[in-house]
Amino acid sequence: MKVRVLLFASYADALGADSVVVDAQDGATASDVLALVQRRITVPVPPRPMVAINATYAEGSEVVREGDEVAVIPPVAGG
Amino acid sequence: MKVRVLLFASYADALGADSVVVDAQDGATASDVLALVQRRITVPVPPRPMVAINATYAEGSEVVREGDEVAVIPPVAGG
Amino acid sequence: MSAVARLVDRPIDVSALTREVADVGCGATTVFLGTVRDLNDGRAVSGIDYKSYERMAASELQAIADEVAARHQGARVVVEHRLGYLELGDASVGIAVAHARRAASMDAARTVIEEIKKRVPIWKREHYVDGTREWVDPTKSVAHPGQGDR
Amino acid sequence: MSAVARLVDRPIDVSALTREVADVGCGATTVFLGTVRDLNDGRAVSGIDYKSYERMAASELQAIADEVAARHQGARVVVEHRLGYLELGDASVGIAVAHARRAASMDAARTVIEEIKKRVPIWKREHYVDGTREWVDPTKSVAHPGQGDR
Repeated sequence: MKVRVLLFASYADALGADSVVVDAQDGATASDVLALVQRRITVPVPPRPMVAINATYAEGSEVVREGDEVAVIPPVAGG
Repeated sequence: MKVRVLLFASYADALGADSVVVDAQDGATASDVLALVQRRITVPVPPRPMVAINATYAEGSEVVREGDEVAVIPPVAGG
Repeated sequence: MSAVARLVDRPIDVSALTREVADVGCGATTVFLGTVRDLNDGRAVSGIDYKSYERMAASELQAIADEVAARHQGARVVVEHRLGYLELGDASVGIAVAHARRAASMDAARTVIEEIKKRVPIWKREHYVDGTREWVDPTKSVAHPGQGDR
Repeated sequence: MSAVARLVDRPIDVSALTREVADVGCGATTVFLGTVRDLNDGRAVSGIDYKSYERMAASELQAIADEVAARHQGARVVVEHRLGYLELGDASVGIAVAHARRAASMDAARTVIEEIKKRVPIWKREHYVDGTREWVDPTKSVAHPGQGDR
């Protein structure tokens, strides 16, 4: 399935885009999708991103479904 | 020696005045002066007052000198 | 380091306090306001009259600001305590502390209010809705942990 | 209980936040402001650009306000986070918490800022005086305990 993934901050800069579409297998988890995204980013970016599915933090083991809004969340720096 | 003692809050109300002159012996301590003041106050007032000499908290054993500004400090309630 | 303390007889302006401590070297500002509540120890309050031993209150307040500013390097501290009759909701005390870091700014503001309550010679006479008045004795409020002094 | 969270693209008004949480049942109000410092990790900063995953940032910010208000009975919480380019001294975050008691009001304000820093998807790109820019990675600041993030 095609999954559109939102990117932010250093991740978006590294890719030169604020979203990317990856080709994930049915039943792919959040970690699987993250790995696919990271393969596209070849420059150094801050480590340890989290993944959100539909605007909620997701465990790496959570399964991604077609149409989900998936986002890579680099270490946050608000406040 | 005559010592003028400043009174505040419930102490001033109990005495009906915001200062009182007591007749203390030479060498009298802050505690001695406080005892003299309390003898004049016959209605119930909040307990455990502190004494200040010249606008600084004083130990009970501190000696009062003629001309000092002595004050009875009821439990404070600022803030 | 900068430490200012004032006894005032006009409203406390939270914006002005914030501006007064502002500095581009400070990333965090904590402001604390104590305000007159409508209820204390279960009694309906209509207002509070604040009185002080003014000379000593001014020096103790300044000493607190100085001590706190000295303890947190680079802190900018302003504290105002209002005196006189205050209506419900009026601020009796305003504290602003700016610091490079948030933990220091918060700790410092907290220390200022705790120290004020321990040692600044200010007293308050509560006016109750039923028409009575009473000097508040905070040493009694331990008996009412759920309803005591703010 | 009352809990309001907002992402804004205009200056944060500390007076307005204070008024918004004010209540005669509350004797204490704590306000926290995070502001742009001129120095971070030893580098001279000229401004900071705040970006967010807006949909999620709004819901996380609201969740934090709700959680804190629920933990401290009767708390009135307002939190604003500003987005976009901020100059030195501008406030990026403003938190106001009113409560009957001061300890709860201070603890609640502190929890809000700590939680924001842990979980709200907002990022900042620092602009330096030397013309460069960099996304801030707070996971690195542990190495500079004296100079890290505010």
